[in-house]
Amino acid sequence: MFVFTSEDENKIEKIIKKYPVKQSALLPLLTLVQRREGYISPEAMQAIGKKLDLSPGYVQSVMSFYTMYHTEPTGKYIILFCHNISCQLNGADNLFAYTGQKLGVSGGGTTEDKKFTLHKEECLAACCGAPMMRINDIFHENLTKEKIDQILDSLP
Amino acid sequence: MILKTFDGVKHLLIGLGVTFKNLFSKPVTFSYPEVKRIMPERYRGRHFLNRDENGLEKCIGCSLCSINCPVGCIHVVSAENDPDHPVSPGERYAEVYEINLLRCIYCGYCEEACPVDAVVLREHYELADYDRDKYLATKGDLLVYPEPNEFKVNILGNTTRV
Amino acid sequence: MSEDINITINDQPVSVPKGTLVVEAAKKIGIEIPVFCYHEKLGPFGCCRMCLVEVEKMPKLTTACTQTVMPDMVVKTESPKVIKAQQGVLEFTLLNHPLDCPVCDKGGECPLQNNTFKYGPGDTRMEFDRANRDKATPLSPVITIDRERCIACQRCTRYSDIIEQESALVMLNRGFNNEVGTFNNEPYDTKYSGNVIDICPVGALTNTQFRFKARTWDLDNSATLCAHCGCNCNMTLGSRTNKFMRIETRPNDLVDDGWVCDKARFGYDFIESDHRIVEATNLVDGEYKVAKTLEIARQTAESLKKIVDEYGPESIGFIGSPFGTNEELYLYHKLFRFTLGTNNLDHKIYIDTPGLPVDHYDFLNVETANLVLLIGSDPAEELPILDLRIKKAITRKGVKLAILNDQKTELDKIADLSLMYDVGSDEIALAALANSLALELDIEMVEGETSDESLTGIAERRMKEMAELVRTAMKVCVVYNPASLTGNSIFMLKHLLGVINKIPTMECGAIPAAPFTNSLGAMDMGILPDYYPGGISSSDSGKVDQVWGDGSSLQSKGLSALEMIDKAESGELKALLVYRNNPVIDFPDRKRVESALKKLSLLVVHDMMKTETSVLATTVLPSNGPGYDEGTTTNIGGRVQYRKRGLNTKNSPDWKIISKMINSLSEKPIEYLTSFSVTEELSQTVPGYSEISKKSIKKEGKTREKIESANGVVPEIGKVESSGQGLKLRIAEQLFAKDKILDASSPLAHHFLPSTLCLHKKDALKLDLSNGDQAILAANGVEVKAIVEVSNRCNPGAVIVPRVSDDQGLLRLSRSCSVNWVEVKKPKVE
Amino acid sequence: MLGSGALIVMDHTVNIVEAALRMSYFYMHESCGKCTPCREGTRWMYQILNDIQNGKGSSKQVEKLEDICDNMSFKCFCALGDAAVAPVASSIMHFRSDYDELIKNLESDEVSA
Repeated sequence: MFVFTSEDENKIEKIIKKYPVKQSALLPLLTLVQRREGYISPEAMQAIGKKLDLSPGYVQSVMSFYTMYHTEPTGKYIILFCHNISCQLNGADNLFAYTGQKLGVSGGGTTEDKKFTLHKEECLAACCGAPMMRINDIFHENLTKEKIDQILDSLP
Repeated sequence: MILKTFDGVKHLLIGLGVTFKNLFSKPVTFSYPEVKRIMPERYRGRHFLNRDENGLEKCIGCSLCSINCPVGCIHVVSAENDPDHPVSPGERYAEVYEINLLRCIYCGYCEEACPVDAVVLREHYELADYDRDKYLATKGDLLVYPEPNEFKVNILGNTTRV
Repeated sequence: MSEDINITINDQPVSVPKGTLVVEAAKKIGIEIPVFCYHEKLGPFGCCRMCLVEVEKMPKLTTACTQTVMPDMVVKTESPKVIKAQQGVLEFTLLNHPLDCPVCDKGGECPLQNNTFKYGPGDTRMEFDRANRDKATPLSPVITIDRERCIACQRCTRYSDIIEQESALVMLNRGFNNEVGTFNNEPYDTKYSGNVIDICPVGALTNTQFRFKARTWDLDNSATLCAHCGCNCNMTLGSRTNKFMRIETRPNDLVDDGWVCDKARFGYDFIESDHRIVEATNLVDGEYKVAKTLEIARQTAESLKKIVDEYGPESIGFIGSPFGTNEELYLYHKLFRFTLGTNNLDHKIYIDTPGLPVDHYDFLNVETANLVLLIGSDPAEELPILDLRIKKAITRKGVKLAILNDQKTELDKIADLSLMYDVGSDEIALAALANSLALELDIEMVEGETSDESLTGIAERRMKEMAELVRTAMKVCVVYNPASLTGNSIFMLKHLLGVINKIPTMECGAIPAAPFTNSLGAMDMGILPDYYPGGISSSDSGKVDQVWGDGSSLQSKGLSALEMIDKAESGELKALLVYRNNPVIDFPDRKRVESALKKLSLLVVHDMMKTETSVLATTVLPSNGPGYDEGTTTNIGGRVQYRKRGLNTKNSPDWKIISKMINSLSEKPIEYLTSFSVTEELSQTVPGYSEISKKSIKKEGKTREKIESANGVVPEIGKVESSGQGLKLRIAEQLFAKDKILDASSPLAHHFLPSTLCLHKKDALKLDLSNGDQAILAANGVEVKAIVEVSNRCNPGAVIVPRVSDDQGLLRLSRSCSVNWVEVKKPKVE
Repeated sequence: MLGSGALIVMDHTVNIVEAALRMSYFYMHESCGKCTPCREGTRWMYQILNDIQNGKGSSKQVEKLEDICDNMSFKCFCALGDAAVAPVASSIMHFRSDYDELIKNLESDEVSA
């Protein structure tokens, strides 16, 4: 069962106030849940829908449009790996394969210890530092195999 | 007078010439029913329904034959296939398929309209019977083909044996 | 305002109002622009790109379905550029569309097929395998979705969002992977879900019942009417070889706006039910003997006559039905009033009178009014298509909505003001509203205390808000349900209507929204103890004689349906003819009704389905019923429409049976040739129906003239029943209830609810009941089991019980049509 | 050749078909799926480019690609469809030789096989 905590409620109130129409607060609320839970469960969608007078179907429709929202439980660190043209030309495909191999989730997915979730992403708007990846909210640019090792090993 | 007689005989012989010529040639008639005529491949005789290589009925009950029939002699009632025991490939099959052979004009439009080559008109031409009811060919009658069912209808409507 | 704009389409000039879409303007002059995603009821969207047209001075091609007309616009729909674009777009649309046409149920009536034929490229250039998606999967028990065939036009999802306003059907995922779906793959089972089948331009959404049963071109389509609720939506009944196949919408903007509810679309299984009465039977020595229908009709008429001769005309009665057609009810009126000479006719258990003191509004007025005032009505459960119309008016036409009801309804969500009075206090609540309006108008007020909150549960301040809303509205459409009002409240309501009408510069009209097919028609046809057809009071003998000829007016005062049951119990009523009604279930106090009916020496039941009443009958006559019958019905908006026959039957039509009864007793028999001969006669004799004829009702029907209300006196507030044991009982209508029409095998059976009772939180606390508990409703020595729902659906002191099934036997709990008290208790622990 | 908001400079070692393929994958992924030309067209372009890149293409396919580009451009709801056309159309216009090379390889393969 999904419930908003009282802290959430305060935040939600603030978010809803920002917009002239309640419906507009949908994406911020989804983000809120995504950050807290790591993914958005159907129960959470229902709860959000109730808050904003939207049907749960509508919430799911919006959510499924964006790749950044996850429907399955994710690990502690979500690694988004850019593989668009700039990164690809700079060897992102190899690095992605390497990372996948290293974490034991080749092709993407969540590791068994629920520490990492690896995902390919289309363009994270950092072509200047290609190849790059994003771990939770931090960009890591100009990646090499050594740098990836170093970053992943340094994570608690 | 003699000249006239010769003229008469000459013309008689000319006339009989055709008779003599045909007296020794192969006859065009057949002594039916002992001997049966082999009909051309594109002959449009009695209808049959085909089966596919898996033994399923080819007919999918689309009713296109019945809507294209200029005399309206085909009646199709379709139903949904049971996926575990399909009658035909795909989602639907003909539960009832009847052709009124008395009303049929053997135009072959049904054959041409069929999107899955299920209904075909074959060279069977012996359609006489004493009972009118027997001319209502049901699915059971149409699915029985006396020879192996291996033929194809090409885009021109020609039936060829494979 | 209605400024016209001149534009040119394909060198043809056309003048259309400002704001018209190019595609509509082209339609006006017969130029077809192909569309997929555009639907006139759903508004512009522009996603399928099929309607691209060339507009001069515009750099790119533009979509005709989103482009409104501009002055001096020059549009080309057949230029080489447009043709290339149409072919290109169709190629894209067909790229991953499977070649299912021979098996697809849409084949033959498919816009994609038609457009491909007309505008498509000749050949495919797709060299890859078509995308594979889910083939036929159930979207709900009645709708099947084939996602491979979907072209993502979003008509269905927009329908769910805009028309139905549930947003139950949505577009999931994005890009190439987008698909129509529901939240968490739950079934899509709203009340109006079936309409997506009709608007789908491909065969993606199909009717599960109709799947693969027949090809569309093989169907015999009959333009008929729905016979479920009082909306009388237009629909097409498709049959093949006299077997029922499917129901489709037949758009009529004046009635249904192009939609029908699921009960209309999927609730017609009863047509071929095993429970139908197909032959006339007579009880002879304890056994039912089958005989010819018309012969039994003659015998019945003679037996009725014999009883009249022996015991007088007061000893027979007729209980009609709000489900019969006008012709049938008219003939029954003639049989009982003129041939047998009794005024004992009725068709209902509540109190209602024909005629309104204000205009009789049609469905369109709901949209054009400024305020819709709903009184005691729950359109979502009672009149679904009116519900859609109100939703449309409120959300898209800027109409305000005020609700005065004794229970919460779905429309409360979008209402501007919604007041809930205590169950049973409707008369005072109506008087309170009338008085607060009358206060400033110098009109006679209803006497008695009305403003006290303890009487109605509505604070005076709130009632004043409502009065203010009404006063300032300029145009009010009152929608009221006479069947939900208790006692004599209907007179108070008509008084209220009169008061609203007296407000200066006020336009006011009303829709008497009883939830039965033809209750307006039944009243207009005089199936009332105190009114002749056309709202002529039976006490007004002068007028009766004027219309029906001298000597037509009867001396006796008629009995209402409930009084007839009383008299039958006391033995004064000897014979009763019940026409398509089921008093055993639908009248209060089943035990008493049953014992009363058993005492009758003659009980004739003329019905289409076997009922609990037909079991008790001494004579059973078959009625054809919807699908097989033909005749006119009058919907709640006063629109008379023709219900065409959809299927053939060997049985005699009802009008023939009734006219046989009349003819076998009268000296001057009138032989009717068709049902229209009856229509012709009633148009001459029934006031208000003078313009109804075969021709005038042909396409869209015709509104019958207004029938004046007879009563003009200010009513008094009746005695308030304040004492009683337990809680006040309010029986709420349920659209999908398990009854004779929708039985357990119906495709809509998944909608059936368990027996539930809705309590206010306070009462639940007092009774120590909580959500989901089992409880027992007890009254009259009868107990009904139900599951508790603490929902605050009504004010404290009452319990709302939805009528979910005939087996539930809810009316056994009540004694009359006014306030009934029930005890709610916990089941005994065994 | 303009991509997604950045100026990308590629040297001659980059196979322009591969780059176009990658770009069209991006557009296929980013298409919202609302309008038909974009939803279907981006995927079709990707499929064809994939064929060409994997040596299964023919010069007919390049012409088809040009025609698809023409059918898509300025017919979509938003500018994503037009943008999706740009890399493919301009790559064919300016680097036709790269396409021909991949196709020639195939044709010579066929001959040798």
